[in-house]
Amino acid sequence: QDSVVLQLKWVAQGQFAGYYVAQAKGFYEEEGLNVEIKPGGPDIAPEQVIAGGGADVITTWMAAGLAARERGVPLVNIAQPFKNSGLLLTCRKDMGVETTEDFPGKTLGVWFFGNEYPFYAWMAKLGYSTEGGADGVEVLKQAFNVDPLIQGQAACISTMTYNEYGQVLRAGLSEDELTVFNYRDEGVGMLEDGLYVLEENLDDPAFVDKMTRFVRASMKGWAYTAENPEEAAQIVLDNDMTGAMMLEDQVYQVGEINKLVDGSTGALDPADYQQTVDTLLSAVSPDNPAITKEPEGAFTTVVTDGL
Amino acid sequence: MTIPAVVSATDLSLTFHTSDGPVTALSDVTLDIKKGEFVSFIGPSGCGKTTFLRAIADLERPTSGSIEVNGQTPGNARKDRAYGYVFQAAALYPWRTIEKNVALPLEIMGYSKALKAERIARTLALVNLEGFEKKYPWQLSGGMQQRASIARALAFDADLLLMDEPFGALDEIVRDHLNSELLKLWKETQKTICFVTHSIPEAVYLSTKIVVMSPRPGRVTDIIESSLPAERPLDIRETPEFLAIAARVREGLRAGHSYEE
Amino acid sequence: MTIPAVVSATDLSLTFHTSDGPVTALSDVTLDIKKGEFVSFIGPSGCGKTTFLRAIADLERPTSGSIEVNGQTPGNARKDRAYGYVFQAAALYPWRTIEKNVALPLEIMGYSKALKAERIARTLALVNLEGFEKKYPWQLSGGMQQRASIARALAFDADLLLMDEPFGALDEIVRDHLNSELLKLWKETQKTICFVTHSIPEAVYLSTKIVVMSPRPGRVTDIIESSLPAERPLDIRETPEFLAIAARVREGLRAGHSYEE
Amino acid sequence: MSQLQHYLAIVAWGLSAAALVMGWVSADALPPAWLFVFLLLGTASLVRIAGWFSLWLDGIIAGAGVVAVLVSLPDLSPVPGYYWLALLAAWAFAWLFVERLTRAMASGLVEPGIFGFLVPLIFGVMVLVIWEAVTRGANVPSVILPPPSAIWARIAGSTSTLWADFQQTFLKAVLIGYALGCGLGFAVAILIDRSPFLKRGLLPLGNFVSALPIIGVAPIMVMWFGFDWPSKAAVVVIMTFFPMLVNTVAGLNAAGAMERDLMRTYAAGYWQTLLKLRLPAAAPFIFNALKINSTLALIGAIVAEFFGTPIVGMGFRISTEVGRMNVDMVWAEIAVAALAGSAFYGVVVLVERATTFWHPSVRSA
Amino acid sequence: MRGRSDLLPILTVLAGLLVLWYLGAIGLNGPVQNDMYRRADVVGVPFTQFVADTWNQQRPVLPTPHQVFAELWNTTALVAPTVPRSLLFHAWVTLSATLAGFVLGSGLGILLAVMIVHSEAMNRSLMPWIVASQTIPILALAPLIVVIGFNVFTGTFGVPTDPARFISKAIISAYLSFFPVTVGMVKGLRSPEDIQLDLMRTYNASAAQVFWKLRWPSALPFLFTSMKVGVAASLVGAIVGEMPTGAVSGLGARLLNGSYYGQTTQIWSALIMASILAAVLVVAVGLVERLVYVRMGARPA
Ligand SMILES: Nc1ncnc2c1ncn2[C@@H]1O[C@H](COP(=O)(O)OP(=O)(O)OP(=O)(O)O)[C@@H](O)[C@H]1O
Ligand SMILES: Nc1ncnc2c1ncn2[C@@H]1O[C@H](COP(=O)(O)OP(=O)(O)OP(=O)(O)O)[C@@H](O)[C@H]1O
Ligand SMILES: Cc1ncc(C[n+]2csc(CCO)c2C)c(N)n1
Ligand SMILES: [Mg+2]
Ligand SMILES: [Mg+2]
Repeated sequence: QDSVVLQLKWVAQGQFAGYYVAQAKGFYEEEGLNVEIKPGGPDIAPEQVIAGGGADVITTWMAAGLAARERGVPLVNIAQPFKNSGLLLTCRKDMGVETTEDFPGKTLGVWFFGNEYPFYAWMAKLGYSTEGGADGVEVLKQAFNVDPLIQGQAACISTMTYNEYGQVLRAGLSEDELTVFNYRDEGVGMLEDGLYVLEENLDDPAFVDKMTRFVRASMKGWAYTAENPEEAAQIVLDNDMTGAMMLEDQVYQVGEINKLVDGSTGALDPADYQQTVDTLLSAVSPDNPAITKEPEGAFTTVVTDGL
Repeated sequence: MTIPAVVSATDLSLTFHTSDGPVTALSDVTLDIKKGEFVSFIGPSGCGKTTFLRAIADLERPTSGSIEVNGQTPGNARKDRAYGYVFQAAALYPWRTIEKNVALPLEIMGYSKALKAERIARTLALVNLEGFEKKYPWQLSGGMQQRASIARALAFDADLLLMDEPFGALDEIVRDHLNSELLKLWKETQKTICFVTHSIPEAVYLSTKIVVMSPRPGRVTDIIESSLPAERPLDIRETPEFLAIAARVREGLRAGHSYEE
Repeated sequence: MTIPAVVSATDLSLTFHTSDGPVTALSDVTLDIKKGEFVSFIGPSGCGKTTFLRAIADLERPTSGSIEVNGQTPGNARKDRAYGYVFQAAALYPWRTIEKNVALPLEIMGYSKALKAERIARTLALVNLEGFEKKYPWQLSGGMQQRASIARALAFDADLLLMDEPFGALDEIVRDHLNSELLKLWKETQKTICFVTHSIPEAVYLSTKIVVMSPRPGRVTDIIESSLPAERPLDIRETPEFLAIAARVREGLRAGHSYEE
Repeated sequence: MSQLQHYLAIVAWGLSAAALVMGWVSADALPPAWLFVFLLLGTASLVRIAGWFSLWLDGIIAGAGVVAVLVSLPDLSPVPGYYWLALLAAWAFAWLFVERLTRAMASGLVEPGIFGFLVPLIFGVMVLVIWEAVTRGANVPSVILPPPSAIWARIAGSTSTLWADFQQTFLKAVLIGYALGCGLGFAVAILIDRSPFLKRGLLPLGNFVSALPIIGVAPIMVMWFGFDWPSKAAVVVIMTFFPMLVNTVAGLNAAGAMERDLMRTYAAGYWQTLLKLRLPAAAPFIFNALKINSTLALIGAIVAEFFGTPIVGMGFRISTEVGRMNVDMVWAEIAVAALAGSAFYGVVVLVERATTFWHPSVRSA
Repeated sequence: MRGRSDLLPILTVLAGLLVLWYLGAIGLNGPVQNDMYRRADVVGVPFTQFVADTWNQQRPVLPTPHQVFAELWNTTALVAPTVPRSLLFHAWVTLSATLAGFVLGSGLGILLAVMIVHSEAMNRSLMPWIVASQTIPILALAPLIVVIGFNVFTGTFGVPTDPARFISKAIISAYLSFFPVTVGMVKGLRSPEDIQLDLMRTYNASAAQVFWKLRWPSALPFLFTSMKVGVAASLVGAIVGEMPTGAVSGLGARLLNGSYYGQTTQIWSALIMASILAAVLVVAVGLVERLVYVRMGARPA
């Protein structure tokens, strides 16, 4: 059996159900793989983990992956199970945000740590300064909860469709009290949760074969998750070593995640890739140096071609 | 006219409660000290000398019996600032210069600035510490510190002086000198002085009355009225009269003594 | 046969460098101490008594002049464990029982278990501390602690005993008692003893030789060979011979004294 | 020379000689000039067995070693084994130099006032040199640990960002929070000092509350005081409050029994006793808390910024730049924090020396 | 050590805190409660009902003590201590790293102190940097350390995940606890008076004898005092080491994970558990201290 270490971008939750399901259901084993899944967290940079030799393959957002590539960690996208993105900017109507024109002068909550690139690209596109002031927006580094919106400290906050957005609803704000901006609809959507490996490893055919089997089994896991969301949620819960999760939250999350994975074969669509790159390059600024030039060889289809 | 009693103790007892059980530091002490007297307390370690002085000063509360100072309770006498106390150790405040240490009681009692300056100068001169006003205690020798603490007790107008082995840390020569200075001061100011010492010659040389104490329980075993004249040159210590009193004190001490100390 | 010199200092000087400038603690001290002598050092505070003892013990390094102990350098004498030192304070280790405190030098010098036990028993008996073997220092009075520290210095086989005011903290009665005990011990063991004291009677009573010192700079002003007989009952202190020596010591002291202490 | 110095001298010489031989035998080309000179010097230090060898010579060889190790790095790739031996040799010479220097200072041969600062400086420099040589020599990825030179370049290139962050975190959150927290702790200590009951109840609990991780407090403070620096200052207040409370209460009890009795004999009032005796006696304790708090405050403010903040501040920058793989920027902020923290601590120590000059611990220093 | 007599004051202060806590809960949960009334079109709620409601919300801003203790009870007494749901399980994960870090940190602290006391060169070159080391925001560096340490251990040395994380946490823990121990021990080892050292010199005692018979025993009181500070710091280090760093078990992970899903009650019960742990650890060090003192024959306080 070949061993594979997968470093996740975030804690064990429905977002990664496909991988946990593939492991629990023995799909990896069937491919002759022994997979260890390492949960991440808000301050885990999977890019750093793989650079340090702590993982064979990681999941991360494409913007962060490309940024790392430019800084000397030669990451290559080998598969893209997430077709759609789940990142939203969720605003309160009662704080005066109905359209993007209402942003100036408002305070917006943003996740940093490599998650901020889509936001900066969007603001660049809208032509808003992020330094505050009357025609700019005030940016807040938002923590891992939705308090700022509930308490009215920010007019908008970042949410993921599959987690924080649900929390906002559960906290009592109803959908018609909210304005929701989907980054994809705003033309600044970026690929989330792809699978990345180090470039030099791809020279080794054995590694490529191993990854092919890994992606195949993982996609099988995603397919199973789509069929059996409740069971998948339970599997995720079983893998939560913190014992902090509630089943209802995870069922909701898996349901939302399925919408994002829906339609993906695992292969990266070069058009989606190009959109992400173009968006990033359109927003190059000293504050936001995700990438400064067109990346080369940042994705490959050798793995997904073999599926 | 009878001379008023400054301190008058009747059947005074004082027991400390310690983890090893009660310790009777004073047992049935009856003693009158008249105005202008110079009373020495002598006795082996632990016989209650310090405790008796502390009871006068309202720093310990007697268990039974009564004690009056200037006809009042010790507490009221303390509030009247009736006495100056010189502790066994100098207890100077290290963050104050010598001058400021002597000024401490004056500040607390609200003396005027001019009066303060005058008192400091006068009492520091008295104990031969001119020129050391601006030094800190730790820059002085133990003996000089002790003299500063005496100056501090003399700086304000208390008619009663309680001195707990003030010269313990000094060598014989300095001690002799301060002994005669103290006698002079006492005669000039007519203060009443209670003086604790371990030295028999010192007790005999200074006192009008010597109280010999003995421990376990602490009690008074002998009270000797001195027959020495008021005028006492240093070589009075070689006179037979002096030696006779010293012998009586030594007798009293030895009687109350146990070698387990 | 001449008696060999145990300590022999020639033109010994010792200067401390302090932040206020140099302090000359010893200046041109020349002194011979013969085997079996009992030498007292007396002098006002700060005259260099302690410093001289420390120089003998190789705890201070002389600035100039020479000093020999048993014909060697003080350093080598120390490494030979040639002397026992009794400090001004008892310096017992609070985490050791009295017995263990006395055992400390024996442990360090690698005495056998049996020998250790014997020495502890013998020296504790000598200073009247039988029955207190298992007590901790804080369970003893100051005088008892001081006696334990003397026992500690006696426990091992040093022929030279350096004692820095060992009885300073004791009252007169206990002091008298220990004085005669010390004399007895000295006569029995034929040790050489260097003894620092502030008390004139004590110095005269104990010594075969009295060294009078004076400060600033520390120097020897008088060396008095005692004419008192070897046998000295306590009441020898009232004899004219005794008083004569005492008077000479007092004279020497007063001459070298300044009131600035 | 002491035992240790002997060993060090032997080790330093042995390493130099071994490196020289290794460089000679194995390499196709001679070692780079600087390195070669250093190794020759190190090997020549054997002449010390002939007797006299000035400590300054050891210093010079160590200095040459440092320069050689740094200068020759770009010329060597891959880095040969003898390079690492040379690095160790440079370290050994530096250590030997420091040992001999302190010995010379203790015996008054060298003026401690002038050279006293050299000793810690050499240690710091050696750490940096080894860090530089290892990260660059062993090709450690800069996202894991950047070399000091890269960090320095980043500091020099980002002064305006660093200054803005410093203002936000240090000048606002830390200083204000520190002043409020220490002030409040002090005031409450004075208040509860009059109630032994409260004192006995509050102090043991205080010890545990101060062990509560900031993570529990920081989000609540953000909720109450908003995102900007006031919430960070509030975290600092909470972190510094208890050390000050506990130390002040302990300090107020520090005055000796006899010193208090003296005040009693003067029939001094509560406030007189407090002002003239107990507070001065408490000063060393209060300064102890001020010192502890000076480092706690900075740490608290930085960590508090992890839980929501405007996009400026040292904590914000650290957490964000880790995510952006700009680890050199992270270390630049850490360097600023360490510098600011040490300076802050140093200032408190200076004030302490000036005000508690009378305390034995200060007097002897 | 505190005697029994301190129990009453402590309980009184605790009771006061509980009252404050309940009052705070009304204030903090009130706005949300009013919002809920508004949405549900409920009007004229009596005040007592309002208070009761703020004290029993599903997802309160500030959970009340009874909610927290119910959660504590549910996650300790009602589940096996071996499953991830159990808070005891997490407490043990944190405790083990704390203890390892504490032992490591104290050992390092003592070692450094011994070197500093015995070598002037060490004293001069280490002491300033030891102070400076504490001005580095190690908590901010925790992710870096855990990730680097973790990567080095798993990547370079092939250590499995769990031990690697354990070691990384222990390192942070040790970093926080070594400082108080070093400072206390340096003070302690230097605490023998000159006269006590001179005594040893008159015996021509060796450096080892001076250390074991004098310096070490006189340093013990300082050691224990600083170990009490150190053990609490160790705990903070372990918790922080498992917070933002992808740890899946331990009180820190529990705290953070609770917050991802808005589970305030869970956060607070983990916080309370951490405080209990801190108390237990400090008291444990105190007990050892007492034991040692009794054996050393110290004077009862
Ligand atoms: N605060 C106290 N608590 C318990 N016992 C005490 C206290 N103060 C004094 N004692 C005991 O009371 C007795 C008398 O003590 P006191 O200090 O009065 O003796 P003293 O005659 O002054 O002795 P010394 O000459 O040694 O100063 C002693 O046995 C002492 O141990
Ligand atoms: N370590 C030191 N550093 C600086 N000066 C010192 C030191 N030790 C002693 N001195 C000074 O040397 C002089 C002699 O001191 P020493 O202790 O020998 O006096 P002494 O005769 O023993 O006095 P005492 O009777 O008070 O014990 C004094 O002026 C003292 O201040
Ligand atoms: C501090 C912080 N950063 C990001 C997210 C949102 N989030 C949830 S999952 C995920 C990674 C995508 O795979 C991201 C960015 C958060 N909740 N807290
Ligand atoms: Mg007394
Ligand atoms: Mg002396």
